[in-house]
Amino acid sequence: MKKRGTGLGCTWYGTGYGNGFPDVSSAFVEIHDDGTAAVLTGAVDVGQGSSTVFAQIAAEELGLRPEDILVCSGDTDVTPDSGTTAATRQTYNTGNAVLKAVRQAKLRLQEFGARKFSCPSPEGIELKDGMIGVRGDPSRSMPLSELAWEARLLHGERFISASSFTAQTTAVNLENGQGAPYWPYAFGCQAAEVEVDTDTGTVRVLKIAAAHDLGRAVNLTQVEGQIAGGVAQGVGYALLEEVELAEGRIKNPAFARYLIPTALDVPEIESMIVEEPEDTGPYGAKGLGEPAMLPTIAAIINAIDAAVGVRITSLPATPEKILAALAEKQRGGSGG
Amino acid sequence: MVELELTVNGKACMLKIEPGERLIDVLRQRLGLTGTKEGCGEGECGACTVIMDGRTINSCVVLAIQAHGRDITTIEGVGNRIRPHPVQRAFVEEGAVQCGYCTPGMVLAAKALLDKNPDPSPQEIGAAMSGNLCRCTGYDKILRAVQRAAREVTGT
Amino acid sequence: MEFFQPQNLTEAVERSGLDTCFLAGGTDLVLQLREGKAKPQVLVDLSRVTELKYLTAAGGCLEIGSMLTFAELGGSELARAKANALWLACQSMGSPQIRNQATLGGNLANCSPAADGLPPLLALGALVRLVSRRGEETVPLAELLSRRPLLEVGTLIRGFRIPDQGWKSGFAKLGRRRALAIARLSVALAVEREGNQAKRVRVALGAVGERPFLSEALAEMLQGREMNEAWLEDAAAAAQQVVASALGSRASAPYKRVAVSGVMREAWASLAGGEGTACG
Amino acid sequence: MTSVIGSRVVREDAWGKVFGQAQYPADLNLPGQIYGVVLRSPHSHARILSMDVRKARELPGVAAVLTAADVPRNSHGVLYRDQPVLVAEHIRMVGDPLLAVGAESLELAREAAGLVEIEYEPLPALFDTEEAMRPGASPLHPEVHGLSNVFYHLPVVKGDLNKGWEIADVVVERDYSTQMVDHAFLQPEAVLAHVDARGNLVIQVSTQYPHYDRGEIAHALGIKVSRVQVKTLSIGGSFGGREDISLQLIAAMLAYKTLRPVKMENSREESFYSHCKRHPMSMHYKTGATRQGKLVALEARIVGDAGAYASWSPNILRKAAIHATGPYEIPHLRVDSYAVFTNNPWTGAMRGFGAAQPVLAYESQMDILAQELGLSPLEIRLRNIFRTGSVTATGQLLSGSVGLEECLQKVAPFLRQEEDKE
Repeated sequence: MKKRGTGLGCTWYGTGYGNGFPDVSSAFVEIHDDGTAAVLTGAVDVGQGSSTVFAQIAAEELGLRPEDILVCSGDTDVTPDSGTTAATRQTYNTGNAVLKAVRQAKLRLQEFGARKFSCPSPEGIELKDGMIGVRGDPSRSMPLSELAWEARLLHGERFISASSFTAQTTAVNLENGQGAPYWPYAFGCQAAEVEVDTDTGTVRVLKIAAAHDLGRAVNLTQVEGQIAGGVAQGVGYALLEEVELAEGRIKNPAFARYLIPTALDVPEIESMIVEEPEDTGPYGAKGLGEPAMLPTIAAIINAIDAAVGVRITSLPATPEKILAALAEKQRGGSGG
Repeated sequence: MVELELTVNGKACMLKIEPGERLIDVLRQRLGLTGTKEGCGEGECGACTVIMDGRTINSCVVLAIQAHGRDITTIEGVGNRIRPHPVQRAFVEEGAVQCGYCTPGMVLAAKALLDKNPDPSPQEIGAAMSGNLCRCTGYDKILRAVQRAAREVTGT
Repeated sequence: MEFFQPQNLTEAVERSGLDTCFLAGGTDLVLQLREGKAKPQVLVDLSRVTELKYLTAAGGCLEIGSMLTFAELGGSELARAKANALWLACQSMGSPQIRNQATLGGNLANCSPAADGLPPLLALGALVRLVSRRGEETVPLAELLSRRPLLEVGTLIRGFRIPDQGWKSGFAKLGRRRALAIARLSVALAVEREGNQAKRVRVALGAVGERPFLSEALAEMLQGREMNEAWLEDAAAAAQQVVASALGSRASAPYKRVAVSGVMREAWASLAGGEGTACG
Repeated sequence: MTSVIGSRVVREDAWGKVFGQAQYPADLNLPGQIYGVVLRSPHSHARILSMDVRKARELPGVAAVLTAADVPRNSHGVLYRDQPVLVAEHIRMVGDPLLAVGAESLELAREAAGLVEIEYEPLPALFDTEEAMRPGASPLHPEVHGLSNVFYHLPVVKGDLNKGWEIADVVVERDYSTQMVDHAFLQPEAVLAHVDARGNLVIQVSTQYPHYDRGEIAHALGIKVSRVQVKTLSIGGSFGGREDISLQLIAAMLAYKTLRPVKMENSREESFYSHCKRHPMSMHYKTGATRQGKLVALEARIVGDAGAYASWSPNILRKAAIHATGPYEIPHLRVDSYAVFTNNPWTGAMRGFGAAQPVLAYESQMDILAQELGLSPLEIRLRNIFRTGSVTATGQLLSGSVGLEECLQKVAPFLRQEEDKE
């Protein structure tokens, strides 16, 4: 018989290296003569999209299109160290470093613009839609491309910057664990609907509704991509995957025997974004990479219990474990 | 050594190969078509998918000699920056690409589907893409991209 | 290793011997070659032998060439009409890419315990057409599967013959995931109906033991009875016993002997013509 | 212009990826390159008594056979350098790298590796964390980590646990465990290393952290960081599995030694052995709540199997301890978290980094408590979740950006009530 149930998973996640370890990211910025810009960071894009996020940050600040930003990453001869692409830290950490560096270069542009347009202060200079000029006075503006070109060729002025950002945490006390080990924290909840076949113990995840507080979504497409990818990994972790060992040897070091979810194993996913801005994050952003998969685990396990009344306490929740628990429950055990 | 004649991306190729060479190795190493990826080496992940005579195959579990006289399409033969294939455009615009390692195989699987069935149902899309593993995207945007490409192909 | 590509059946059979290996789709063999599990001197590629690629209904039988791929069979309305269980197995075997390449003949020759094609062929009462230098031989698959080794040196699987007796058949498989899954259990069921009576029944099980097999006990218990809820419940319960005794003390036994009931129910539900829904 | 922040900008490398142009390390070649392979240990715990590489070195076409003796500084590691580049004597897990071969072809390199004769003395091995924790258990890393296999322990203590149990009306106690899993990124490790016209080592690789790799390579070879360039190509997924250094270190050594470009590519099986795994954890949870559904006490013991090397284990078990409460305020608690060496494959970073495993425990406890108290899963969470101003188990004040309640409210409509159950 097939029975359905829903379950809830609710999680938190401290981002960054944490524990007072200096979590530093760095970025170099150069404004080109034609008004486009380069951002150089050591942060590598492993597929999650950090390079796109950095391009967006630079574009936002400089009033350019993201495609006008060249992001160069992960070459130790060229780019500054921006730490590892892990710990859900690149949007927040390197994003902050990029933002700081871009703002420095931007300030130089504004100062040059202020002189050029006889504006009393650099703050009065605006960069927007590829133009630079006096805020609110389109007659005193010019394309950034012309200004950058003119600045170098007529005045020898360059707009180049470098900056670093360090996340602030403290080490925990080794006696009692007290301290402020991470910042910022991301939060998430997911609801899973599953269908359990009581004959075979097979679980099918029908739907996941996922809501994640990531501070601010810099790129909506990529946010949805992280959530869906996290859910898929959560499904695999909860139901399918296991490195089987025999005396320390891996029994299943092959994709025919180490099974990850296929397109047919992943449920319909409804992603919802909660933007509770983080003051210290770039535009309020915290991060999402790792948190996306966490609630899935519990949502599925709790949904199995809701569907058939057995509590699986060891992952993965295989059909074998579910059938055994169902049998135990029938014999009058607690099922837990 | 045996003579191998095949058509790859519309071009006739003649090579001398060992009978035991896999199609993927001939494509990647001898023809330099490195868009075809190896993920598992046992026909379980679909990263090495190519189209042979209109049907997708895993080039890691097919001998090159089995492609003798046949027509092979690899990712390099599917489209380019000037004229992207609708599937490629849809993958980019939907955000179906993350790490990109499964992408060539996914694009070919989708292309082979739409070549045969330009208006597939969501179930047919899921089934057609079920031989290609992805670890990043959760498949959601990949399946949407195939739907979007189908809409473009059929003009609906 | 040499490579030989015969253009017809005679050439293929002539060239075969101790040191040769027939290459069908290759999805299993290519791996075995790489791992050194197969070390033939000569690889005899059957892909150009057109005599092995046919699908016809003739003389009261469905005739299936051994070099037909799972995709070709799975895309055939004829196969669906005459051999629903096999047609169903062709939808879920491996992945689309594997189905495009792997052949039914190769599935038998490789003869994995979990081979998706074999339980349906067993349930459908398939005969296997073998050919060697000594001539042709037609053997019931059930009998062939009792032979060790399965095929004598130089013997080629020419095709399969499924008597068209108007039986309804179904197939279900249990895998760890919903695609790209090796069968952990599979059940193929074929029923000759008379009204609501199951006049004759064949049940084959896969992935329970070394090779797929027909269960005489299940067949005897289920034939000559009305197909109702009780019949299905008995089938499910009896399948559990069959699996329990087939697996003995193997590690997978405690699970499989219970789970087979669900697979049996699904196989029944998949029976062509909607019979399955009557009491499923 | 509308803001580009929050929009749907297309990733800049997507076009290259859909055309098959994006380059992963296995896609690169250099003229004159040789192929490197690693011979890995078949034993989980053993001593190498002798290693005879003569036959391998004499095989025509073999450019180099490297053993521990060829590594200037034979250690690496993200927190502690407790992992050998090539094992000199003490094998601690199946898959430990023993030697590296560079040869004109991959087949030749494999053949040469097969010609190496190694004599092992198998040692008693520990596969179970509880056994490895016992006093007297043979320590796996006496040199670096001392005489216990428990190389990290963090207690997190808050409030007065006895008081917590006193005011608890319901107490739920369970054991939970999670399994070892693999990152299963689609792209197996690969690298191309060469010495360039400047005389510098250039390593083209897929990594999560090129600057770390550069430091480890410079350290192992005893050369300056400025003589090493690590260049990241397209990365076929990582999820934590490309943090500890892998093939790039060995390829760098082979290139440095032979002055030939060196290409290395893992098969999927080799990949399973050449990166870390997610920690299996066993977790004992005892949680108390009042009749009103307020959490008041938690006692938890979390043991993580670090396998044979430390990697990120201390940080991971620390993260597990800190996140052990779940996103809930609990006034009285004690959590003890341990990282333990065994002879299993080593474990390290993977998406969630120690905060993934306790999810199973703390969220299961919440549902069990809800059942006991007759509350809905949603309700019990609403009564306990972190909000702005909450204080965590480590005493940290959550001063802002706590959007959990809104998350809960957003998913609530997707939860079925008891009465809708089939």
